[in-house]
Amino acid sequence: MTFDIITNNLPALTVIIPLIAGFLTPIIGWINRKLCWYHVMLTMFIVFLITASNLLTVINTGTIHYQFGGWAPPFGIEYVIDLLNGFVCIIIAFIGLMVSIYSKESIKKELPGKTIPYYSIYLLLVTGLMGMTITGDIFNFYVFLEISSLTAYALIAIGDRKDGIVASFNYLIMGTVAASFILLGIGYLYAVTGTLNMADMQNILPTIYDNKVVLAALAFFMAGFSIKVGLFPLHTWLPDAYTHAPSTSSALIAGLMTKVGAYAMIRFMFGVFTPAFVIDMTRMTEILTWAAALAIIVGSVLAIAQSDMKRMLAYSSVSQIGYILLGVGLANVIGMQGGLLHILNHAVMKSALFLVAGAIFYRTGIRNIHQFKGLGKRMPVTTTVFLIAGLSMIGVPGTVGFTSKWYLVLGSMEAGMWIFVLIILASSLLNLAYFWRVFDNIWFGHPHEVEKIKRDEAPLSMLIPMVILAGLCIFFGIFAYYPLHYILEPLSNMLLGIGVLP
Amino acid sequence: MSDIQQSIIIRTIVRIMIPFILLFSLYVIMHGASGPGGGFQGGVIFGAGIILYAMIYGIEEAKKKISDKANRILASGGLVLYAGTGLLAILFGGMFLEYGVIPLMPTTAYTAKILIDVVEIGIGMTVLAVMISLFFDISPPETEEDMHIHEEVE
Amino acid sequence: MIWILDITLLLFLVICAVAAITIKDLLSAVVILSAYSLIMAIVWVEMRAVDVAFTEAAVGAGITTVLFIAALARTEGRSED
Amino acid sequence: MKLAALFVVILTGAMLIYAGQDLPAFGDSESPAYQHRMTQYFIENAESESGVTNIVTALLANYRGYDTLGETAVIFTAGMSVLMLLRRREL
Amino acid sequence: MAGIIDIVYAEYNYWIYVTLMMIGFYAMIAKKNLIKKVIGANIFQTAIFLFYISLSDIKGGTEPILLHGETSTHAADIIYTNPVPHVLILTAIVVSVSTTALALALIIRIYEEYGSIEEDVILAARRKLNPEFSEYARQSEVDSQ
Amino acid sequence: MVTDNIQSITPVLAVLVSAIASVLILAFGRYPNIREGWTFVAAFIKFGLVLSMLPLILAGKTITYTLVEILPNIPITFKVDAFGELFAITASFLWILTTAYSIGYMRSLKEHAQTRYYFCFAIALSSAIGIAYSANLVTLFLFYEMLTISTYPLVAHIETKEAIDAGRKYLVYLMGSGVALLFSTILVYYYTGTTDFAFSGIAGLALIPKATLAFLFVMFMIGCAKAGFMPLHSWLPAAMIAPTPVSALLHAVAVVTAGVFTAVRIILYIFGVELMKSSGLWLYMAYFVSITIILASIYALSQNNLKKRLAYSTVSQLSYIVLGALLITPHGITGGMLHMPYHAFMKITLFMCAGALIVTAKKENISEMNGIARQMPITMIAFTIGALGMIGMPPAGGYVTKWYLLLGAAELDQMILVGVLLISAVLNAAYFFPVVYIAFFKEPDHELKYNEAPMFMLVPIVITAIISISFGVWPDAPGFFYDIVSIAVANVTGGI
Repeated sequence: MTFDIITNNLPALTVIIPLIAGFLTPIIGWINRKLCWYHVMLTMFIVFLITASNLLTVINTGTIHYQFGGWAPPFGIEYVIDLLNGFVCIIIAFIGLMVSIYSKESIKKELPGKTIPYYSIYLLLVTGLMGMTITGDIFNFYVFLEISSLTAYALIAIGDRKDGIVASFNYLIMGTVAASFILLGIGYLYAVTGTLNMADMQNILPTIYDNKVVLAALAFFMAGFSIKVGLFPLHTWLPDAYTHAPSTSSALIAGLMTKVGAYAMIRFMFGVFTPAFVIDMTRMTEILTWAAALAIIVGSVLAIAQSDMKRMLAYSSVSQIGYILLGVGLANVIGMQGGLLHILNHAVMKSALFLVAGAIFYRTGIRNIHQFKGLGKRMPVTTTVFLIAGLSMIGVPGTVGFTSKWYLVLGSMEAGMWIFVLIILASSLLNLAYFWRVFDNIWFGHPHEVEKIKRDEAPLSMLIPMVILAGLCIFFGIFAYYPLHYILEPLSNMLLGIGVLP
Repeated sequence: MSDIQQSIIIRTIVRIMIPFILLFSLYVIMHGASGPGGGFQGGVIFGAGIILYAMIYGIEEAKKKISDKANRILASGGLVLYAGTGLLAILFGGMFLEYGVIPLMPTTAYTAKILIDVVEIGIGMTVLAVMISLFFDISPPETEEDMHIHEEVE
Repeated sequence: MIWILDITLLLFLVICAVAAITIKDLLSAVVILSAYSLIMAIVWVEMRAVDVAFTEAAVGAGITTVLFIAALARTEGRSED
Repeated sequence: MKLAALFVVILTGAMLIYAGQDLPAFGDSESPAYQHRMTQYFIENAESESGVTNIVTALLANYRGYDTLGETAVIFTAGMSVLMLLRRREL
Repeated sequence: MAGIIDIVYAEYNYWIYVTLMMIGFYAMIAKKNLIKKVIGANIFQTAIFLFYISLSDIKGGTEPILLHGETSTHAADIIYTNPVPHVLILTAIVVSVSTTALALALIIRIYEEYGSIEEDVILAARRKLNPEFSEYARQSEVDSQ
Repeated sequence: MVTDNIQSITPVLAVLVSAIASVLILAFGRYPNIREGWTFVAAFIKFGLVLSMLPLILAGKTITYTLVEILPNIPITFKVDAFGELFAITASFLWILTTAYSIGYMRSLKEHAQTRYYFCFAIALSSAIGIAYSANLVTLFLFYEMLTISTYPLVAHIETKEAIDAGRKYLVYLMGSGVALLFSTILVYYYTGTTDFAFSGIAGLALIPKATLAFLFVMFMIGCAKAGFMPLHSWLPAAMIAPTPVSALLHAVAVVTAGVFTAVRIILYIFGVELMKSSGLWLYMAYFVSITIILASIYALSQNNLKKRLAYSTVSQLSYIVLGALLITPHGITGGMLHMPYHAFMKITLFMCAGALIVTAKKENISEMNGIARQMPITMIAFTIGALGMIGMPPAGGYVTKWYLLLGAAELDQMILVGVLLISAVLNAAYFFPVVYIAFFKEPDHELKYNEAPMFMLVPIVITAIISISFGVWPDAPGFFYDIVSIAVANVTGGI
């Protein structure tokens, strides 16, 4: 009986638990500041278990519907967990858990005295991302989008004293434009359909596809989400924001924010509008692929020009987002699988890389790549993690980067877009160029001033998440079969083939 | 202290007005069920009352009336009250925020009415606390040590 | 419904908006923004959205303005453009 | 820069005006938004199900109560963020 | 000609909100002063709210507050305006003020660090401070043009 | 011919041994003796495991083991067949010798970062055996990339600017070509739905348009830049900056051998003899590699640095192997395949001699080696044996393979190719004999005392020299390379 109460409400609890935990953090911090970390970690762990259970339920028995307040849609707000958001949710929860473990020492050093609000906002960010992902109601999506945006602005602003604030402000302005566009799009869709429920909307929309309002709504959504994910011409906020945020925020935001943005793009394109509309009628996917291809190349090239490690990683994110959207935009099952798989892969790799950057900064205070000499001996574990994640970004087989690249290339071939094949392959060489520079500096040579390098590894609570993430880089590189077979293949078919979410 | 803050007339008027403002805000919160108003508007008005006080009597003085700690409890507490109502529904076997399942009153509608008021109060608490703390934080610091606190902490 | 009043109010809105972003004295701009919000609230009452109008009057014209002015007190009051 | 901004703004405006041609007329009671069963349901059932006469409140705190929880969380977030950014004393 | 006037007349608030939106949006992008940007954001968002509220209004309707005691019998006679957008906008207003508060907090911090709230001055200061940045700034200028 | 397929985990173990050893090497980095002990132990175990599979191979069986399916339809599978075994035996045996040699070399020169060196060496060996035993293109690609990455630190070992630049060049060429290999792998998968090696090639490839097929072939050959075809060869001479054992590894044990191995695998097991013949691709490619053979020999003539001269010689000799596979007759293929181990043994002899000269006499340039044979007679005799093998003269094994190659070319009536082989033999003689002449007959500039390299270096040299001779003296010894090759040839040509 009591067990039933919990299992029946798991979809809601996915979001409610971090939400309430976020509210309680100030009170807990007031009792004892040290408790905060345990509180956050425990919460994230529970959330992770819940998302895992949700995903298993979805795989075994199909889509989960949860009606808030018992009001049937479209009257009330509904949570719909299908393979797509079950998959994204577990990524969010997992990365959130890893970064929360890592936060303990990092926050102590980088943000002394701000622990309590930091942890509170941290949980709220996870809440926001989770809520955006899991919801089946278009306005509820907007509310959680705003929660996640506000928390992200705050987490970025507390970084480097001078630059972080400006970066955050620029992000805020861009983000507000994006959110306003999305709000406008929601209003347009509401005006012509009269409903806010995504599934309901998808049923109504096909009858009015020749309505200009629908097209405008799609355009506003795409513009808004493009800003949110940092798609190439609209990426200008992204490098600064990632560079100047505190290490933990960078890892979380780079690992998750853009992924959730990409998720939202996919959801709106295929779960609110129909594949027929976005693929054939408006050719939105085709436009998306070209923008993505451009992002891949430009992001990689700009990454080569950077000497600040985090800024390099930020530009690399610009290019990696291109991978995801390219795969989605190809609009065939294989390419879609590649794009969706890259959501997982990039979350794992990029979080690991940012965590490494944070650990190096924690120990040495260095962010410039050219000063990394001798680091391989000083921090062997950290740098090994960097090596693995970096190779993964390059797309060496046996790591996650390879699997998604394989699918993307195959998908591009399937679509007959040989230019994209070329771009993907070229970009992996560009990735090689900017990562190898770092490898060289880490593993070769001595720092000039130090004779004997002492081993000086990051604290254990920072090492564990990094090592786990690096392990996952390899695990999913070798066992990519499981996510692909159980989740992504049926998912891609669902998104493209049937289109309507059950 | 500016001229306005020193003006005895204004100080007196503010002192007299504030109870009415606060009373009105409570009315707005509770009246949300049957007329315009609700937790938000009421909370904001309550917050505005305190802000008015702080403007005239100074933030330090206002903090004596409503301290940081109280603020924090109100902000968190309001939300916990709201979310707790939702969780209570879960405990009674319903969905989150399903007021009808809670056996508080004989009819569902009546229960819902009561709980809507509870929820509005929760919203009001959070809003007023946050509004006040926003003002306290954003308005200029009054003492010298507050001015330069950032350098020492970070 | 009196559409003349409506249009007048809406035109006022535009005037306020233009003024708010062109005036160089930021305090004036903020006060004009407050007026803009207030007119907006009136428009909404006219459109029978009383709850929203109430909120806009309290939040948009009230709290937002107070926050703006408080922020201006800590920064500078003039804008280059 | 200003020209670029103007260009973007005009582009957006053009999009809005383009879409505007198909928007339901102002005050039209036949508009899809009003005719959808959702709206009618709320008007008919708000009092019997929620016990309040203000439909907006019924929606806000009951039917879409979860949105409101989220919105309160936004406020809380803003409070926390500003606290973190401008905090003058150790918390 | 008459047709256009009709359109303008029938949809006048629609034209107004497009205008307001463009004004706000323009201020957000083109104004160099950070406070002005935030003011622009406020105008922009409020204009969107106006759109929603216009959507909800019904000719000859009344406020969505049930007339007490008569609901069951006279429900059919009274047209209520659409309450759904009202609820959405209540939420959105709160979001908007939250964003504004956060933006103002950021502006205050920027002023404390840079002594200015003009974008040009801040950019120049950052360039001077951080030689690496100049490379990036040039790039982003190229991007935005 | 029926081949029985046996499921066994032995090939996986053979691959993993050195990977496990690499961890131990890292763990015992502070104790040089234990560290190198582990290397030895792993080398012997590896050779033992490889050898243990030989009887089955000679009995005409194959051994497979599927490790894991990384993507649907794309498993990591190991398959031991005669051709793979050929490479595996060569590489694993030579690892033992290079280990011994490395210890001598590295300790004599007191090189830095020796742990990293042994670690990477062990990983490189794992990759090489992995390449040998791959059952499909994806598995092969996996180890191919691993090999590139693990050998990079070896190439850039001395960490001077020059070395790092050479390393960069190495990386750009090999990773760049890796992208081409990946591309063609995906293309094969896209067209046929499989990437498995088959004795008669992948059947589905015959159906794709001819232009696409040609494009695919070109991409594949670009992908095999490790094989050092011109114009993608320039990384190889540049990599000579590395320590000599590394050069031995690059030239004989793993890297370039892996490159030609891959090229031959692709020509014979992906495209297949029939398709190569029917499409006429073999001829174009044969002309193309002929250019490499001649040009590289001419380049070699102009090198004064001994290691660089050897490097160009490698470029030229590798193309022999590929040429053999392209000569799609049993004789030609036999010649090509047989040249792979032969070249490995002979070239490693030459490199180890060059290394010994560096360590003991501190001489790298040929012009400084007047009369050096008086100081190091054993080394120089071994060098001479290797050189003779390269030229294609008895007693070393080179003449056997050359004979087969000539036979293959003649059977196909390709007189141009016959001519190329003959001309190149002359050129080989032209750049090797002067070295021998200078070392043995020129008067030294100053008095030289008898002073051989340390035992750790000398013994491997002697062993490889003796084995090189045995190739020439008794090429068809039972259970030896010739038997393995004949099974492999029978496989691919359908037992003609």
